[in-house]
This record gives sequence, C-alpha cells and structure tokens, in this order.
Amino acid sequence: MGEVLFFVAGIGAVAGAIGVVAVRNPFYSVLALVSHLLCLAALFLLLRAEFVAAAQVVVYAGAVMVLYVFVVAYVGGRDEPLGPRAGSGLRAVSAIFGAALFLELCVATLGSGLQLIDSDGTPAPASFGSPEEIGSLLLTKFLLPFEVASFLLLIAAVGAVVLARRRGGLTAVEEQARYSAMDILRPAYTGTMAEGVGGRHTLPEATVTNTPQEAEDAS
Amino acid sequence: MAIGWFLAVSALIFTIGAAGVLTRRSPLVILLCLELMLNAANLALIAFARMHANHDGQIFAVIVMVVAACEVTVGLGVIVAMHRRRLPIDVDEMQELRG
Amino acid sequence: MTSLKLFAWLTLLFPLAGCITIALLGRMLPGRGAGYVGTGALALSFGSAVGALLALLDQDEHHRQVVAVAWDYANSAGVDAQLSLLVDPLSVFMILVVSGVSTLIHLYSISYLDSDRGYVRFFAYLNYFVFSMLLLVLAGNFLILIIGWAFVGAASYLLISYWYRRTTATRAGTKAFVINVLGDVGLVLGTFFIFTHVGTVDFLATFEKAPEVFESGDGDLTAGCILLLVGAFAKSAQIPLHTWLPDAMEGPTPVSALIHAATMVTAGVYLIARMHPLFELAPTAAGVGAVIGCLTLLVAGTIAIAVTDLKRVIAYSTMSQIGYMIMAVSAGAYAAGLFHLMTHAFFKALLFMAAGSVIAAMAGQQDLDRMGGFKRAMPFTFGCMVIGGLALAGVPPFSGFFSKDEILLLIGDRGGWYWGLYVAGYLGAFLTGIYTFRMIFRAFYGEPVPEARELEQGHMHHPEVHKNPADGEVEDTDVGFPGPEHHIAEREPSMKVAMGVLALLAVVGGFLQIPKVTHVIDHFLEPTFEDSALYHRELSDGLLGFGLLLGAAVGIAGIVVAYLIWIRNPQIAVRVRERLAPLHRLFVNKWYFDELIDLLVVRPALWFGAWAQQTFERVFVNGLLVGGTTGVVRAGSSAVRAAQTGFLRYYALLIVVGMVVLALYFLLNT
Amino acid sequence: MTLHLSIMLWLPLALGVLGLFAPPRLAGRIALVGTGLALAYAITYVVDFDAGGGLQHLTDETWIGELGISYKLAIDGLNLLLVALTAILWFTCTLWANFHEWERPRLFYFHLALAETAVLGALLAQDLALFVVFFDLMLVPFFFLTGMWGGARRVQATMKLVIYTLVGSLLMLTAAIATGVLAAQGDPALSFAFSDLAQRPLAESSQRWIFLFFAAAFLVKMPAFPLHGWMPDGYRAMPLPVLGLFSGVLSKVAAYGFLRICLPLFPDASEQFQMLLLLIALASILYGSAMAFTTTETRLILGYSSVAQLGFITLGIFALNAQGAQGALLQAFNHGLVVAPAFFIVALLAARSQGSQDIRDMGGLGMRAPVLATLFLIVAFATLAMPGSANFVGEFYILLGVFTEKIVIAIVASAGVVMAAFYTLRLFITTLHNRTGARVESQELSFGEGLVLVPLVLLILAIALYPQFGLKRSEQAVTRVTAPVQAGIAERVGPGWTRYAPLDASGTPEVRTR
Repeated sequence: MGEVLFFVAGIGAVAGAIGVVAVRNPFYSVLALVSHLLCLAALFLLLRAEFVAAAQVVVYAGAVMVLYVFVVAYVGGRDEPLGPRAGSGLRAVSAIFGAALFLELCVATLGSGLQLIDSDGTPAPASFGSPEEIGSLLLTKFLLPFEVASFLLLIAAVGAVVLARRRGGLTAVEEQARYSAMDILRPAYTGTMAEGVGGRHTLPEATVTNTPQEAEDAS
Repeated sequence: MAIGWFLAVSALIFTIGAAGVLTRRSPLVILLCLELMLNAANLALIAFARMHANHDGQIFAVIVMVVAACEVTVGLGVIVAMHRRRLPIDVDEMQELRG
Repeated sequence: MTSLKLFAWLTLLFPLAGCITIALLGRMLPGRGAGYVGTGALALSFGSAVGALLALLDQDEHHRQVVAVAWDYANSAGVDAQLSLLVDPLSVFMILVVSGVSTLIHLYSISYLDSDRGYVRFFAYLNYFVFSMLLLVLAGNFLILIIGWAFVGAASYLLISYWYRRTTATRAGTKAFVINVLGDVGLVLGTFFIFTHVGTVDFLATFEKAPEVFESGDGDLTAGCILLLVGAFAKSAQIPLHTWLPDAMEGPTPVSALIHAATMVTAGVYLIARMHPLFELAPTAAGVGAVIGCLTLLVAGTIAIAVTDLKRVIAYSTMSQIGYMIMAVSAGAYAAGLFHLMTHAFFKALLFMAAGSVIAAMAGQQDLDRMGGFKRAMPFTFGCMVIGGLALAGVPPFSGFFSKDEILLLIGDRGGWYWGLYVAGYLGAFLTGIYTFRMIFRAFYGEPVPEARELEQGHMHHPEVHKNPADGEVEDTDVGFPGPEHHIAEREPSMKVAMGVLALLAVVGGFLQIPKVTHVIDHFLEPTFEDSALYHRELSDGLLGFGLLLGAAVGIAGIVVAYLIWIRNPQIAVRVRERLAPLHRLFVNKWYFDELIDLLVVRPALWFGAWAQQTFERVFVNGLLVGGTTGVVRAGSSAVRAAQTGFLRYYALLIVVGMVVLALYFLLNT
Repeated sequence: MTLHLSIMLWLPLALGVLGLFAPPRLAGRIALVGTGLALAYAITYVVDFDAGGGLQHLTDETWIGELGISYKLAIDGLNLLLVALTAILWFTCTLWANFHEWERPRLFYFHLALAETAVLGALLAQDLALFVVFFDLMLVPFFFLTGMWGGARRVQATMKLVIYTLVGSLLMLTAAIATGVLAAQGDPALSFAFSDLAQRPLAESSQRWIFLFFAAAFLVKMPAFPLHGWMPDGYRAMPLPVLGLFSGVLSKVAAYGFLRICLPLFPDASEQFQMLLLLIALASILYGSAMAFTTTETRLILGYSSVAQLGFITLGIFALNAQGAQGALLQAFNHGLVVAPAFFIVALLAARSQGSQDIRDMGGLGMRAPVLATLFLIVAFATLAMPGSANFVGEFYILLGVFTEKIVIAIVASAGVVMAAFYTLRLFITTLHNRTGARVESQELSFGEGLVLVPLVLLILAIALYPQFGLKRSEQAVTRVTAPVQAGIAERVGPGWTRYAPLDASGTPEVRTR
C-alpha cells in the first residue's frame, strides 16, 4: 500500500514539476504547481508529517496559489516564448549543469553511507508529526524562530502593499531634493500607508486643515 | 518505503526547479520554479525528520513555508509594480545590471 | 642695572605701542593726529635711549654688557633662545642713532605726507620699522637678531610698496623683500654653522666660547661668517645683492631717508661689528667683507655719476658709503666704521630730505634732466643740500671728513694688501665729490625750469593729471599715490626743524672724534670691543697728517671737477659722454647687475616653474601617475564588466555553477 | 583611567547625530556647540598638560580581545598640539560654515562632526589598530563632503582623492596587521598598543617593507611630491571650510603618523630610508614652490605651498633627531593654524571678484579693506615663515636638525624659504595691491568673517610671541620618539659620530642625548 501510494504521489509530484517548467501559459503552470503540491502533501503524509501536510494543502496549495492565480489574471497570462533571448549557449550550459547538479545530489544523498537511508526510518511513536507535538515544539523550543517568522511575514505583507500601491503624492524629483534622517523611517518613493491602500493622497493636505483654532478646541 | 526514495524524488524536483529558473523568461514562472526548489528542500527535510524520528526537520519545513510565502508576496508585489509601470514582464528585457 | 634694562625695554616698546595705537585708533584721530602720535612715540623712545645711555655711563667700565631677558622664546632640544636684549655700548650707540634720526624723520613726514590718503598707514608702518630696527640692534641672541633682521626687511617692503597701486612700487617691494629673505637665509645658515659648534645662540656665550672651540681660520667658522656676510650684504646693498636698493626709491622720500639711507641699510655694518670676535677668528671671511665693501664703493660711485634720477643718485651714494663702513668694520676699524655710520645717518638723511623737498617742488618728478635753477626758489633746501653734500664729499670740517678719513687711515695702517683698499677708498672719495656736486649743480644751478619759476612767484606747481613718474601710468584712484598736494621745506615748519637739526649735526657731528683731539666714540664703544685685537691701534703722526690732507684734497678736487664740468663748461659733460660711450653705457645700465641676476637666477627659476607646470605636471604626475592608476583601474573594471551581462538567468546560472562546483569539491573530499 | 578623552572624542559626533534630527536651520548651531565643547576640552588639556609626564588622561579598555586590539586613548606631548589644532580649526570652520547656506544642512554638519571625531580619534589613539580605523574613517566624511557639496568637477576630484588615499590606506592596513602579528611572534599575546609594540622590535627585513607601506600612505595624505596628483583637482573642488580642514589638519595627521609610528616602531628602517625620505621632502619643497609661483589659481598657490611646507615638515621628521622632530611638530601646528585662515581669505577674495579664483582677474582688493589687508598680511608673513612668526621657529628647528645630519640638504632646502617669500608675496600683491581688476569690488570684511578670522590671527600672533609654549610641551615627547633611532645610529657609529655634535663645557663632542 505504502509503495503504491509513494509511486503514485511521487510520479504525480515529478510530473507536476515538469508541467510547471514546460507549459507555456503561466496560468497552466500555476495549476500544475497546485497538483504538484497536493502530491507532495501525500508524500509528507507517508513520512508521517501530518501537520505539515495539512499546512501544505491549506496554506500553500490553497492560499498562496490563489494569490498566484490572481496575479496571473491581473498581469495577463500571455504565452511566452520559451527560447531565451540571450544566446542558446546558455541553455546548453544550463542543461549540463542541471544534470550535474542532479547527479551530485543523488550521489550526495544516496551514496552518503547513512545507515538509515535504506530503512523506513527510526520507529516513531504514534503521535509523531501530530499538531500537538508540532504546536508544543513551536511554543517552547522554537519560540524565537516562530516569532521571527511571524514578524517576517508581517514585513513581507507591508512590503507587498508598499510595492504594489497606487502611486501618488510627491513627484520623484521633489522627493530627491530633500533628504533627512526621517528617510530611514520612511524611505523616498514610498508615500504613506494611507496612500498605499488608496485612501488620502498626500499627508500635508490633511494636516493643513488643522487650524490653531481647531487645535485649541481639541485641547 | 525506504527514505532514499524520497530523497531521490526531492533531488529530481530540485533539479527540475533549477532548470526552470534557468530557462523560463517570465518572472511569474521563475517564482513558481523557486517554489518547486523550496518544496524539494522541504521534502528532503521531512524525509530526514522521519529518518531520525525527530521533529526538528518538520519545524524547519514549516519555517521554510513561511519564508516561501513571504518571498511569493514580495515577488508578486514586484511583478504587479512592474506591470503598473508598464515594464515588460520578461527578465531578459531587464538588463539594468549590465556593466 | 635694572634702570638700564628698563630703559632698553622702553626704547623698544614705545615705537611698538605707537604702531599699535596708530593702527587701531589712527582713523579716529583728527587731521595729522597719527603723525603726532607716531612722532611722540619716537621722541619718548629717543628719551628712553638717552636714559639708557646715562644709565650705562653710570656702570663701571667692565660691567657695561647687560643682558635683559623677558621670557624663554625657543628653549628646547638643545637650542637656548630667550627673548633677550643685549645692552652694551654698541647697542646703546645704535639705538641712539636710530631713534634720534627716526624722530627727526617722523617730524619731517608729518608735513611731507600730509595730503596722502594713506597717512595713518604710513605712520603705523614707520613706527613698526623703528621698533624692528631697535629689536635688531638690541637683540641678545642670534634668533632675536634674525627676527629683527626680517622685521626690518618686511617694514622696508611695506614702505617701498607703500603706494601699492603702482606696479613699479610693488615690483620693487617684492624684489627688496626677496633679496632680504635671501639674506635672512644666509644669516640662518651662518648661525647653524656657529651653533653646531658652540651649542648656544646667545651672543655673549658664543663670543666667550668661540676662541675655545674654533682655531683661527677654522673652515666651518669661515663658512659661517661668510654666510653671515651674505645676510649683511643683502641688507646693506653690497655687490652682488645690491640691486634692490635703487629700486627701493619707489617708496616715499622719508622712507628713503630713514630706511634706505640712515638706519636699515647700515644693519650689515652693525652685524659685522657685533660679530667681531668671530670675524677676527675667521680672517678670510673678514677679508671677503673688506674686498666686497671696497668693490661696492667703487661700482656704486661710478653708477652715481651716470644716473639721472635724483633719488637714485643718493641711493647709489648710500651704497658707496656703506661700502666704506663694511670695509672699515671688516678690516677691524670698528669705531671708525660706526662713527661713519652715525655721521652718514645725519648727512644722508639730510640729503634725502632736501631731495624730497625738491621733488615736491617738481610735483613728484625725480629726473635731474628736467630740474635746474632751484637755488633762488628754495634757499633753505639749497643750504641743507650743500651742507649735506659737503659732509658727504668729505670736506673739512664737516662730519663726513673726519669719519671717512679715519676709516681710510686705519685701513692704510693695516698694511699689506689693505693698501689696495686704501687707494681705492680715496678714488671713491674723489668720485663722491664729483657725483654729489653734479647732483647739486644740476638741480639748483643753471636756467630755472618752469616749476622753479612758478615757485619763485609763490606758487607750487601742480600737474593736471597725476602720473607715476617711473612709467607714466596715470593714477586711477584717490589712494595709493602721493596725493594731490606737495609740501616743501620752505613752507612747513616741521620739515624745516627736522632738516635744520640734521644740518647742524652734519656740521658738528664730526667733532666727536677728531684725531688726536677727541675720542668720544672710541672710549664709549671700548667695553664692547674690549677683547678685540684690532681695536686698540695708534696711528703714526706722519700717516695721520698725510691722510687728512689727502682726504680733504681729494674731496675738494672732486667738487672742482664737478664745477668745471657742469657749471663752467657744460659741453665737457657731453663730450666726455661721447668719448667714453661704452663706459657710460656700462654705468647707466648699472654694470648690468640686474640683467645678470635675471639671467642667472630669475629666469632659471621661472623656467623651472613653467616646465614643472606645463610639462612635468601634465606628463608625469597627471599622465603617468594619475593616468596610470586610473588606467589600471579602468582596464581591470572593464574586464570585470564584461562578465556583467545584465541577464537575470545568467546570474542564476552562475549561482548553479557555483553550487555544483562547491558540491563537487565536498564530494571529492569525502 | 578617565572618561574625559572619550567624551571629547565622541561629543562632536553625538551632537552631529543630534543635528540630524533637529530642524535644518538649527543643525549648524548644534554642530557648533559640539565643536565648541571639544575646543573647551582641548583648551583644558593644553592648560592642564604636565610637560614632564608621559601619557596623560589615559583610557585603556579591551576592544577586541582575541585580536589584541584595545581602545586606548591618551594625550602626550606628541599629539597635544595637534589635538588643540584640530579642535581650534574645527570650531572656526564650523563657525564659518554657519555663516553660509548649505544644501541639506543636517547631513553636511553631520559629516563635518563625524570628520572631527575621526581625526581626534586618529590623533588620540594609542593603539595601532585603533589608529588605522580612525585614519580610514577620516576619508568617509571627506568623500561625502567633497562629492556632495563640492564645486565644479567634484565627482572626478572625489574619485581621484578616494582612489589615491584608499590605495595608501590599504597598504597601511596590511602593514599595521603585519606589525602586530610579526611583533607578537616571540610573545603569544597579540597586541597593537604602541607601548607594547615599542618593546617588541621587528626584524630589520620586515621593518623595511612595513615602513615603506606606512610611508606611502602618509605621503599620499600629505600630499608629497610626486604623489600629489589628487591635490589640484581636490583643492579646486572642495567646499571652503572642508578645504581648510583638509589642508590644515588632515595632512598633519599624516606627519603625526610618521612621528608616532614610523620613527619609534621602525627605527632601523627609518634610518635606512632616511635619505630617500629626505630627497622626497626636498623635491616636495622645490617642486611645490616652483608650482606655487607659476600657477595663477589662488587655491592652488596655497595648495602647492602646502606641498612645500609639508616637505619641510617631512624634512624635519627625517632629520631623525630631536630638533628636527621638534620643528616638524611645531611647524605642523603652525602651518595648520596659518593655512586655514589663508584659505578663508582666498575665499573672501574670490567672493569679491565675482567668484574668480584667478589672480589675473584680481588686484586692488585691499583698497577699501584695510582690516582684510592687514589680516592677510599677517597670515602671509606667517605663511612664508618670516622670522618672528612661530613658523620661523619651526623652520629654524627643522633646518637645524637637518643641518646637523645632512648639511647639503639643509642648504638646498633653504632655497625653499626664499621661494616661499616670492610666491606668498606674489599672491598678496596681485590680489590686494596693484591696479584694480576689471570685475573686482573692494569690500571690507563682514562681521561674521571677522569673527572667524580675527581670533585665528590673534592666535597666530600669540604663538609667535611665545613659541616656547608649544616647544616646552612637546620637548620630552620628541626626545622619546627619536631616541630609538638615535640609539641605533649611536650604536653603529659610536659616540661623536658627527662632527657637528654640540660640545659640552670641556670642549669635547658629547654623545647625543638619548
């Protein structure tokens, strides 16, 4: 049963991967990746990584791929020419080194002489890979990496918003003319978070309305 | 099933991903290929975790997924920004780094 | 003891205080205020100098060398320079002459420069000069001496370039300053030669140690003394460093009188006299000094006969007279040299003042060819000029007669090759008579020029357009030129007083030291020259009588010749000039010294500068070094740049290649 | 063990950083306060200095223990004057900058403050590695100051400057590491402190190349002929207060490096290469002077005169005796004090002749400006080392030091003194005197300009009256610094090795003071 499942899932994963690389339309590439990820989740299950498999399906194949699909749809999933512009020599060299890489990886892993490599692995308790185990580890031994990773996610989210925001506010030239230490906190070309989400365009307009009279009233 | 098989599959997927990075021109697909390579690494990590019956590899894999998610977010953000600026979505067209 | 030191310091500090007061407050003083302040400061200084003299005379004969120390100036690493003054008869003698003559010249300047817009600046500079000169003669060690030496050079530059809008003046100032700095360098190097042996810069300690350390004729000492002589020659305008002095006549006339006749240019004489213990140990150096002095007195005398610029005639005469003094002190006739220094200060300052008065009457014009007949228009000036001229020519009983003849007598007394100098000295005296009275006859006799006529009728000549007399350039603004008004002695009491006092001194100054009768100078200076082997010499009566007669005869002969040529029969002058055309050309062109120095020093230096600027800097520094460095960097960077294609996948491939190679390395290692 | 030196060292930078967050128009004032406090500290040190003591106000903390690098700062006779000079010039230059408008003022003053900290660090450091760190840090602010606020062709000038000095710095870094490592060979504990290095003499062969590396770095910074290629462009492009600092202080740090590092640590090599360095110095003097009296750009006249003056300083250092070193040190202080106001004045002149830097466009500028003319006159006389200025005392010592060692070089070098008189007067006369230039407007100093210049000139006069002030404080240090070389020479040649040795009372040549 395990062997059958392994071969089905393994072949599916490899096929999915080839699909990602070989298909011309980005949209189909994404779909191929989704199938690849699902097969991979199955392989994870075979390795008794239940939590990771679940996360793989929910987060990766679900959420992240949806993002991909949106972007492909937004940018326009046109077919792209597969041939490289920069000399065909690059392709040949890539092939050679790709093959060499594969060989080296195989030699490195399979020929490493690790004792357990031909076994099914060390016997493990039934709870191995369960959400409880992973959860308790994440909140004890790996608390710091966990928190750092979450912070990284936050930064990435903010970064994505800043990168993809609608442009507005100061023009590039004006911005460049004045540098200050505040630039460390708010780099040039960025504008504000409000602008990023398409709210108010420029900050000064908003503050100008605050007359001294109003300020007094407020206090 | 022997752990070695999983590792072989991992290596194969990694190589395919690398080949994709080297051959494709659309930054979108290149990002996908990067995902492939990260997943190949994840597979290897989990295989080794199973081999030693140790959870550390799995945790690693989770963190890698987080990093992959970040990378995707930022990468896609860049692509959207490029699209906004009407830049060609083609890595061969961008040669700012040429000396 | 303390009062002596106090008076010495006061003598030095009054002019400095005057300079600072005038510089800071001069503009607030009304009218001639700056002039009165400056003159007052100098009068106080002269008073202090007299005080110092009295205090010195109170001292016991053998304790008349006093060192007054203010503070450590540079006292480390083996050098022991303090800010110290050496007060002894020699320096007191010098401060008396300097402050006395300076006071009179200040008095003269109060009126003479009245209409100059730079009035305040002039008196600040002049006070600064007197301070520097006093510092020079009071200096207690080599370092302070060099400082005073350079300060007077700077003051001289400032005053030569006083009318700074005139290019001729600034150029003359630069020339004077650079040659003087050359002299400073000679002085510094000479000091090194001496210091490295005696290990002290203090004068008294040096003189004390010198006989122990040096044998007579020591090579290093001779080199040092010759370098000191370079300093003396530069300052005292001796051949070949004399070319700046005639050009220095670009400065206002009181400056010529004070700095370039009476005081600063005689510093070389003072230096040799001060260094006499060293020069007596280095007879070769002393001989060099005597010969150069002798050459200078002849060369300058010949030029003075030929040039037509009134002030330059007097300037060359100054050179010539300083030649006598240098010759005297180098040959060991110290008291005579210093005596001549004093009398010369009186009559030469007087001559310059009189010349200034004439030039004022000519509205700045200095050319003798355009003067004539001023005798009736300016009787006082004429009288002063004649007194000065007679003193200069050495006619008894005027002061120059006694001092000049004493020099020549003492040199003749040395015997040996000094006889050559003795003869040359009398030849020079003959020339002196000729050129002095040539100048007087041409300016005051003959047909009165229009300016003289105008003056006889009570009007001063004023030109419509103010021009630089040297090159005819029109003055373009109201500052930096002598001003619209001119002042002559006949109309200005302060000028009259100053000239009158000097005329009196020029007449009676010689009585201080009449051979066999009075010995004031000799006795006064004796403590300074106590240890000198050459100081105490008695002249034989025969030599004395013959010398005095010869001196008087030669001087009068010169005057008679001048009278015959320029009054009696003016055609003689033209004929002589035609007959001796090459000689005349040589004299008029000042023996081509300017051209020689230009060829030997200035041109090579400028050529080297131009070569460095245009060739070396461009080819070697910019081309080879800078260009080479950037070339290497550029070649290297273009090689690296070729690898930067800009293709993303290319970079990715490089990463993969790197990874493969790295993995291969580890695989092969296990 | 006190904190005071650290406070003085970091105060300017701290206030510079503070200025970054202040309103732009206050940035200059804040930087001025920083430099002013550093100046106050420097004055305290000078007053408080014990001429007989060794290292004072010592701070010694381990910085990087594994590498033997310590954070060791101290004041002694060698750096006292230069620290004072740095503080004085930084204060005046900041003051000068305060009277002018700058683009991006906060950043400008920050870099200015950073530069002061770097220079003070290099001067105060008593650890070779620390010295190298600060020495290289000096380049960073000057790179930005020249590149961002410079004049025409500033980019090219900056590149030249940086490439030249970086090459020197790299050589110096290599040499510094080699010094520490090679010195520690017999002794297991690596240490870069000068006091330790002085007790671990290097082999003569390694001394040789290490010395040359250090010399290259210092000569470039000075700059000395023929490594002055960056100087003309750099001096043309630098904004004025920066130029005053660069010429006034940074070049002196290089001279200081020779005295602090090369002489005591590599005595054998110093002796071996004495002639080479003397010849380079001599060439700098003659070449710099020749260039100075042919070029017509005011800034370059001063620039080349600096080349010549630094030639004199190098000459003094490589006389390898106490007199030469004493003169070099005094001259470094004096030249810094003189060249900064000279550059200010040149800037004033340029402002009065419609921005032209060329003396052919100037003339008659002194006509309505007696105060300016007087100040310039004093500065000019000091620049040409007229006797009576402290510069003369410096040159006197330098030439005396060289004279006792290599008499011919001293005599040739003295030609530089005469040339200095000529080119300085030429600068003075062609700008202030003569006929008025076509586009020239003579104008008196403004209050602010006077506020900067007058105190500097008064200081020049004060030190001229009493140069002993500096000499007394540095005598012991220069004797100590030259002692190893002198000991080496005396050992090789024996006592009375030169016939120009001073004599003692008995008339026999005495052995040179160790």
